[in-house]
Amino acid sequence: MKLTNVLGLLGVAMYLYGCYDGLFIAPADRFMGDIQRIMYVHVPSAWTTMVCFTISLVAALGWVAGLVRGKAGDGRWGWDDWLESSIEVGVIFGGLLIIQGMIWAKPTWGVYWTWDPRLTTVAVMELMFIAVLALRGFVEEAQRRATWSAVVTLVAYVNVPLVYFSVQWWSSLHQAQSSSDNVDPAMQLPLAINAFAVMFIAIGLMGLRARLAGLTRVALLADVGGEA
Amino acid sequence: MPPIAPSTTPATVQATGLSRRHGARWALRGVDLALHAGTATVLYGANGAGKTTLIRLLASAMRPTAGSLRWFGDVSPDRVRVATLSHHDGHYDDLTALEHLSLGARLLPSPRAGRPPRPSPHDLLMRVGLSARSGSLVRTYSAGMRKRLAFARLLQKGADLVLLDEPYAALDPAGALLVDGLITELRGQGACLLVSTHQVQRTAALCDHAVRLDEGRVTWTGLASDTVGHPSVERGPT
Amino acid sequence: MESLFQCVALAQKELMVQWRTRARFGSVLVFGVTSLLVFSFAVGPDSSALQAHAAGYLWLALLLMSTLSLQEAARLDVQNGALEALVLLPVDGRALYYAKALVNTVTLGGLGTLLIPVVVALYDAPVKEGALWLIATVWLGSAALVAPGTLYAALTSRARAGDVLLPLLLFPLVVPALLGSVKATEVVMLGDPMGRLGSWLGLVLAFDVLYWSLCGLLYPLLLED
Amino acid sequence: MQGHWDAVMLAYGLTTATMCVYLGVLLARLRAAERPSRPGDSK
Repeated sequence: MKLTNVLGLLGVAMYLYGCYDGLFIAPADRFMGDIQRIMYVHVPSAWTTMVCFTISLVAALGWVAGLVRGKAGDGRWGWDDWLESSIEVGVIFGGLLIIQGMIWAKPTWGVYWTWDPRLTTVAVMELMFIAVLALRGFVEEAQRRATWSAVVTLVAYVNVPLVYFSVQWWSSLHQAQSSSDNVDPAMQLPLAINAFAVMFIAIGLMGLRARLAGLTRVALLADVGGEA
Repeated sequence: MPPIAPSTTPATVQATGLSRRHGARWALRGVDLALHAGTATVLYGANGAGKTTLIRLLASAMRPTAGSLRWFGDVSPDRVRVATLSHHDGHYDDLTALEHLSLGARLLPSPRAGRPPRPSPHDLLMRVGLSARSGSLVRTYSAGMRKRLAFARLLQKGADLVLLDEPYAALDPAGALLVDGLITELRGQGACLLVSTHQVQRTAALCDHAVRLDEGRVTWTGLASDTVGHPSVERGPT
Repeated sequence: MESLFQCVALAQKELMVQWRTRARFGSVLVFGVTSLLVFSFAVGPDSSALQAHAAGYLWLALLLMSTLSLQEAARLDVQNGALEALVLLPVDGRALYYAKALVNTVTLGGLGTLLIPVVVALYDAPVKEGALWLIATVWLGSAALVAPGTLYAALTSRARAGDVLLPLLLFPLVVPALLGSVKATEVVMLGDPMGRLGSWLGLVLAFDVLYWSLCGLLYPLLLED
Repeated sequence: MQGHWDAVMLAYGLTTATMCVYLGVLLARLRAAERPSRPGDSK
């Protein structure tokens, strides 16, 4: 069993307990009430999204480093597989994050979208990485597709801190943004458990998706008897 | 495969097990080839045999998927010493012939020690017969005139390895004579030429060696003079 | 030093080529003016609303124009394999990028500057802090759109459905520059009591510095095949 | 502002369902991708 699969299964087990704890054992928030329990899936999704896109950065750097040293594609496709898988899983958890944010915001602040700097940054990041997936869909040649998506990933990732800063500055002009970060100790346990749980699950999913990316490339080449 | 012509200096370009894949298809597989200075080689084969892929790999316009390439004994291509005439003529429609050559003159480094100075744009235009139209935009040129300008830009480099991909295409008889003269002149100056063409007879008469490609593999190599009577040439590439 | 001379020669070439195809870039300007008009129809004749958001409309029009002008400029290189001929000459990839990006900035900055009188007239937008600041903001913001835009246009001009891909890639990326430019323009137009102009322009400048350097490093990687 | 259990369950349910569906899709595509090249040996 591959390490990523083991982590994935461990993550599932932790997730089950974490959700149970978050829903039924942890105390409700004094001000917001039970709606605040969404935190136990919302914050973990946020961290997981960031971890996924950081893995994409590492995969992109790995591929580009090989290019700069003059190596052709073969034998190094692992970087490209993990780039594709980390972006796809990152986009999925980013999407979940945004939807959870809206489900939480509507009853609490009366609007689906509050221009909270963190959520808005994730939304912009989400669009940037969806664009990378779109680009990969429009380029057939494996070598060119790997290089172009690595370059775009680098350009996009470097932008994230700047997006966060500019949105925070831009939105703080309108209304101060309150966030429930003062976490009661009894809440920290399920939060920590779920944070690692969702991350391990994401790693497991990325492992599978990377293998799939590798197989589809080999399958694409196999029908002509080409080796990877 | 033994190098075609024994020679002390390293081959101008040496390919070993050279392969290139486009997505699912192997355009070139396991090509071993050594070309030497002062020689001209005609490359022939059916459409899709991999001629253009081989030319683009030797021109370092493309990276090989497998195998290795050495230019002038070195792994990294010294592109100043390599000149290519490809299907795309590489011109800007909105510049004139003269402007292309003046730009080339400014972009190219001064010639290496012991090499003759670069011919001036006017001499080049004279050489390819474009002096009359040197001031009009390339957009207004015929296909033949565009090819002549491509020759002028190629000559401007004074390269040691010259790769010609179907030089005779879209040329009138006068233009074809120009190509013949060009091949003979460059070979005489000690350059190494690889000419990919379907006019095998005409080109073979000017070259030393011949290489035949079929479905990405080298299926025959030998002296250019042998191609005259060679069955595969008489029947024409399959 | 060598690639600096090459950059200058290439920039002159690019300027000449884009000047000679100015009819296409002229139509991009007409498109900008059309979109300004359409915005007012979309929002309605209430001039106070139009005036308040004039800065936003200007930058929306500029953003849409940038896509078209960047694609047009990239197509000039892809035609006849002109870019590849230069790469094989050889020409330093960075020199190619900076020559192209500089001329693209001149084109977009020029088009943007020509939009200003249209915005002032159409939306009756005041220019409290002076026209010079407005022009400076337009040029700084145009440079911010062009830096990554030139890199992306080199990609999308060689991909299928490239016309869809360029805005898809570019728009989310330029959010910080857009926010900074719109706020800076708004402050120049409606007055800057709290002296915020400097900091908004600083944000756009930071974006410029980041991407004018990073894209110059990454551009040569796209030339390999 | 007590209650809102419906919103909480929606958030948890959506998160869990998405992960399950994605896992299912991945496993199905992996099985399909592996079958032609090695029909005999099953993982």
